[in-house]
Amino acid sequence: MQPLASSSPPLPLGALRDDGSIDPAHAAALSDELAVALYEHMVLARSLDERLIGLQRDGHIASHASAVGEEAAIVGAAAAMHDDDWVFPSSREFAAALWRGMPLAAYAHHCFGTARDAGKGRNAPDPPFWKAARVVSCSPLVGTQIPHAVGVAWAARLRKADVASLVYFGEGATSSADFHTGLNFAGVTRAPVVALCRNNGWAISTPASRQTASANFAIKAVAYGLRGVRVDGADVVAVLSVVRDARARAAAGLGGTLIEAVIPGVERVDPVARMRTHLEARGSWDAGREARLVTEVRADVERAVAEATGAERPGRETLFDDVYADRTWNLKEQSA
Amino acid sequence: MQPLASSSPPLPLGALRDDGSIDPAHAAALSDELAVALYEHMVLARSLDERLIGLQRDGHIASHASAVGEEAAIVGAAAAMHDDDWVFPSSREFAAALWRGMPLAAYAHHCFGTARDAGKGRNAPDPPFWKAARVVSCSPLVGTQIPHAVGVAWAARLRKADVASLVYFGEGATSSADFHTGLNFAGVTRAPVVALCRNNGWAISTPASRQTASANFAIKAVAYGLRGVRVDGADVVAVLSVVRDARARAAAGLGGTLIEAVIPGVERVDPVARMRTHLEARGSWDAGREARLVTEVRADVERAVAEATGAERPGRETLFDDVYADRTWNLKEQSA
Amino acid sequence: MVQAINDALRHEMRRDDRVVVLGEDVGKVGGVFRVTQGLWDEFGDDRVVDTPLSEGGIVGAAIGMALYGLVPVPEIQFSDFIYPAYDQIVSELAKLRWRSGGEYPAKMVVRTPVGGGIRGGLYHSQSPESLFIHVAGLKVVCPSNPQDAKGLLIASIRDPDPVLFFEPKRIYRAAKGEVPEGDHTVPIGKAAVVREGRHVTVLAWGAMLYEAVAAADEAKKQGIECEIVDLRTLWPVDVETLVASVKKTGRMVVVHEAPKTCGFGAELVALVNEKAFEHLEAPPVRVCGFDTPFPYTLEMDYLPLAHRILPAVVATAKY
Amino acid sequence: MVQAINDALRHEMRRDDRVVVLGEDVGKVGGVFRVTQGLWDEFGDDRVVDTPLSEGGIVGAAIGMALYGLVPVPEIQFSDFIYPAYDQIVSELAKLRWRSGGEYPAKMVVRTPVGGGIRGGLYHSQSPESLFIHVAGLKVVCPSNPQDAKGLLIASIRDPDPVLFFEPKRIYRAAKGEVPEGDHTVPIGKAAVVREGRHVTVLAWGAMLYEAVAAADEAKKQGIECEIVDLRTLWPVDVETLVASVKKTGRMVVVHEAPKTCGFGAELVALVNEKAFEHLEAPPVRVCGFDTPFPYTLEMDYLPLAHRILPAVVATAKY
Ligand SMILES: Cc1ncc(C[n+]2csc(CCOP(=O)(O)OP(=O)(O)O)c2C)c(N)n1
Ligand SMILES: Cc1ncc(C[n+]2csc(CCOP(=O)(O)OP(=O)(O)O)c2C)c(N)n1
Ligand SMILES: [Mg+2]
Ligand SMILES: [Mg+2]
Repeated sequence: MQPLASSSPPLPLGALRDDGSIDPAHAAALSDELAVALYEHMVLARSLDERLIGLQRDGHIASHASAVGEEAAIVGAAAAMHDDDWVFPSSREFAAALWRGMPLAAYAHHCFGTARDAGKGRNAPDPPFWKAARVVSCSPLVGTQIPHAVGVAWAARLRKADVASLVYFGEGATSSADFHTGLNFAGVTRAPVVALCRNNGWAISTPASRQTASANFAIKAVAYGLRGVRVDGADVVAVLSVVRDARARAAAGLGGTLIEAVIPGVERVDPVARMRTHLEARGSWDAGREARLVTEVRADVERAVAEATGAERPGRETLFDDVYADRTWNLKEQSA
Repeated sequence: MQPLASSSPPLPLGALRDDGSIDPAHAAALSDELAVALYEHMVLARSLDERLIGLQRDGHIASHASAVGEEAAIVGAAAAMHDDDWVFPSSREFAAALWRGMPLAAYAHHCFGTARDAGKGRNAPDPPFWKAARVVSCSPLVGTQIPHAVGVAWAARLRKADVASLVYFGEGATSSADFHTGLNFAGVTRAPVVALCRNNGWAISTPASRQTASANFAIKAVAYGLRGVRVDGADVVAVLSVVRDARARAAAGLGGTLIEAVIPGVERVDPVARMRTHLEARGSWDAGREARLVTEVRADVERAVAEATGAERPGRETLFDDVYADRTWNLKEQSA
Repeated sequence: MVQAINDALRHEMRRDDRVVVLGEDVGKVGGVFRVTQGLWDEFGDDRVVDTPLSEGGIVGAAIGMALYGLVPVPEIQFSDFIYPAYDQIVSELAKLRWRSGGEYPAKMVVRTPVGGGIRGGLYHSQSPESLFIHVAGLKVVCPSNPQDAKGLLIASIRDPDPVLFFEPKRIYRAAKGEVPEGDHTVPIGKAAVVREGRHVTVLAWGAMLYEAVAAADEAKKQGIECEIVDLRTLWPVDVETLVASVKKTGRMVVVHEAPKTCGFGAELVALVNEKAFEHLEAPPVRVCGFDTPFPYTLEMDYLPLAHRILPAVVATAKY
Repeated sequence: MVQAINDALRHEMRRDDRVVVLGEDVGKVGGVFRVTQGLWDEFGDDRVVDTPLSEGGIVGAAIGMALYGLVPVPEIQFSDFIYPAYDQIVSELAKLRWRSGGEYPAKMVVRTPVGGGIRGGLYHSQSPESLFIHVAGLKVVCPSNPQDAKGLLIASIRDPDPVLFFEPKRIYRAAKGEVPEGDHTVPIGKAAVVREGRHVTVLAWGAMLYEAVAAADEAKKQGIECEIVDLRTLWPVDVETLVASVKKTGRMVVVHEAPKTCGFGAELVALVNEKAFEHLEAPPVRVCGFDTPFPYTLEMDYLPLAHRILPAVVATAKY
């Protein structure tokens, strides 16, 4: 109904072509090493995801927010950020935490809610957090993390630090109050934030077409004076490139970007297989490496799951810690 | 920073020209009678407003949300709606309630919080409500009435009634959560709603430029798949025309419109004087009529104020009514 | 209980075409707990509406629908997600009738699953009832069994005031029992004495009622007879029934999942002080969720289960 | 009191450049009550920030700033406008430290004017403290005089936990008194016994403290000596001081502006029951706002002023 604003191209940007080659506009900064790392990480994410789906089905963990088919959007964006940057996941971005250095076992401890979980077993699975890499503790409440990411970026800008933040969310979250207030603050403060909307077409059972009547999700950037970009969310190279660009602009004081990563769905495009095709075309991959990777990844996942499966539960008394910096008198009484 | 979406013209639409003539595109449906009525009502609004400013300054009423300079936007929009339509004011639209038939004295009783106030003296002044004309009871909370207006319009659409709703708010309200959720629902449901944003440039001390980084306020319509229009908010004929058009489209099932009425401020353009110039050019006004109108309006205002000034306060026991349809046991106890 | 609630909705939607259901995923799939299953098939898109993901929008738009004359029954997917709608509920919904001198009431029933016990962690387990009871203008209901669920929901839909209808999700499927067919109402504002007893009054509601019963069964073995009151309507609470019971027993224990501090238990203790002080033979005791967020792994340590209620009952009885 | 709060902010902003003030109109004009006046001139745009009109955005962005390491002091223009931020406060701010195992605390002080008495009607008069006390993880403070206001605000800014700082707007200008220059703190969690007495303990805070004092003065004429406790910190409440007082007097009256039902008074009554039951010689009494919205014309009928406190004190003393 609405014509597109010119900043928001109607078709999502892509980089990977069907024959496995890369659009030269995006090829520049992708070394062999990084290309392989992205692929390996997506394979790990997929493998872990499938294992967690099983564990959830069998009742070993209470829930799991699967990212099958969304690995390219998640990993590509994470890979584009700098070490000092902050990352705010929504529910499906465990792969971003792992990319930034969260150990597999730590994530398993989180899912099982063990005593060795960084969150002391307090949270239902997903999203995890990892302090050492500034992957922040976010709630599963849809959208609430968006203003937090803006606040961090704004603070960094006030402090003149070269720090940006990346916040992930689904297209359903664009309907939330926090999307609006967060991005509006981002526009006004020129906070260096990259807002990555994974448009997978669904919020539980609700299709994107009932989520909003806007022409697409990236165009909502116009309402905040932000740049809006659509990218092929099954194309890890395109996502990497677009997020890098957004980060660079943000750091240069040009403001934030709302990126809509359009996820076709794994039944239509498998982002992992697609990247393998590219590695093969590039000559960096072969059946032997694939076999080794798969074996390795499975073993890593099993080791992590095994470690967490047997691990101790947090003790009852831990409930009363961290409500405040020090236990208040009522918590002392209740912990007795 | 953002290019404008083509649906949102960069310059506000106007109808009244400097020489007092009307752009023929907007002249069609403006009878002499309506032109005069609009003018007379704006004069009344101005006169009442000035009186209330004085009453507030002297402590006779607790507060007053002045609309000086905004009369054209308020009255023009009200005049464009049908009798069966619903109107949701923000704080400054007493003139819309009066246009729709709220008696002057009723508004005075509201401001003074007397026993004869429709709200039983419970509300601080502004906005008033008037049930008979479907002017709804709105709180002074910025933005909360927007989803209500959308809900009414949506319900009307579900019921296949030819009923639309008009909701007023300031440009500051566009930052509120309710603006976002309300207009997003409007887009999805194609509710016949006309959202009129009075952009007077300020939210208390905060300039519009700190309210948002979007190119303008009308452009925010793009985020909701609504039509966005900018109109000269000191031009009652243009506002009337644009709101009529929006109402017609809404009723035709084409969805809602976000209208930004750009208010230059009375020091720059006095909408009342401007309309008088038009009436004069049109040959429908002269000094004699002006003098009579002024005298009449002053007398009406004084009568209303006098009536409310002396009126009884609501009795203490009325406090406990209308919390629920029937008093609950605790209210019975507390009223004793 | 899921079936009973579904029955009630269907019954009222058939009876009164102003009743509309809206919320996230309430349509074709019938909600994440399948409470609205089949309604979309029967009543269609215009009366069973999947909304955008905004609780504030859901309640805000429902207020408009109610003003127009419909009777919306919005669902908040989990009561932990009700806070984005908190402003619309407390500032608007609760106050509309009053501030408009009775001219613009906005009637609706906000349904939402409440409480712990499904391994949901912090954000799928909360019990926010006292945050609404404090706000004048709202009624608050929480059934403990299918029969009451149906009867209270129908009564809530017909009641002229806005009602928050909390559905204890832990017993959505576990709570069984005959449900009367067709029209069946349970009056708002009436508690049920589910067991009579001489020694201690135990006040509970929702899923914790069963814990109170289990504790009472154990206490009985020690010769302590509990009188168990299922409040059913939290506000306006059935003060007569509960005060009469405490006058009889002289002792009270109140059980709830929400954190203790400023929970509804505090109000019940204060009310009993005001109305039955001379009859109190022991200090009223609250067995509640702790003053912490709701935990994932330690959920069963957090909840005020029978093993925590029992010692409180015994100590109160022996005081 | 306005000046004392301004002093405290200025003092802390000078001492610690991580302290930033943000909110609607807090900048050049210094807020609608002029509490932040002059701060923008001294500290500039980067530390005193006028924000867009969104309380949720203010608190949400402030959480991010706090995570980064700043110490935000957001202002909510009236506490009646805090509900759009309620989700961010109760779901996020209050729970961040806990859910992150202590790794991501978000420290801030949310300042907001509270209470009635300025002819503000429904939406410029509310006292929502109990809605925050119920939520674990928040501290809640409400000073009654300029000296405490300064000392408590400085202490709140230095405290490691999120604090809601309620400023009783009715006495913004009326409450006078010497304020110590420079560094001055009043400990969080400590009440003040502002008057000793043998017969009845009266618990109050904020603007109602003066009403309690006025009532006590009258009661004294009838030979009734009130012990008046100014809670100052509402949560964690100074349970020792108040219990000690009730143990001494055996009687208690609690006064607050918020509606009675599920107000903080209920919690205080319940606490005293738990900790001093045997000492209670009369039922604890609550003198509160009514269970209605806050009225415009009838404001002085609504507030629990001295003329309503006095009979409660007398009746309690004579019980
Ligand atoms: C405030 C809030 N409301 C509702 C929910 C329940 N819920 C969990 S995920 C979800 C859908 C999210 O859709 P989207 O944002 O598109 O993310 P996706 O799941 O597709 O990644 C909903 C409604 C929630 N977690 N928080
Ligand atoms: C939720 C909420 N926050 C803050 C306020 C205080 N307030 C009253 S009017 C106003 C400014 C409104 O500006 P705008 O929307 O542009 O309307 P205008 O006053 O210019 O007509 C503010 C911040 C309020 N009433 N409600
Ligand atoms: Mg989605
Ligand atoms: Mg304005």
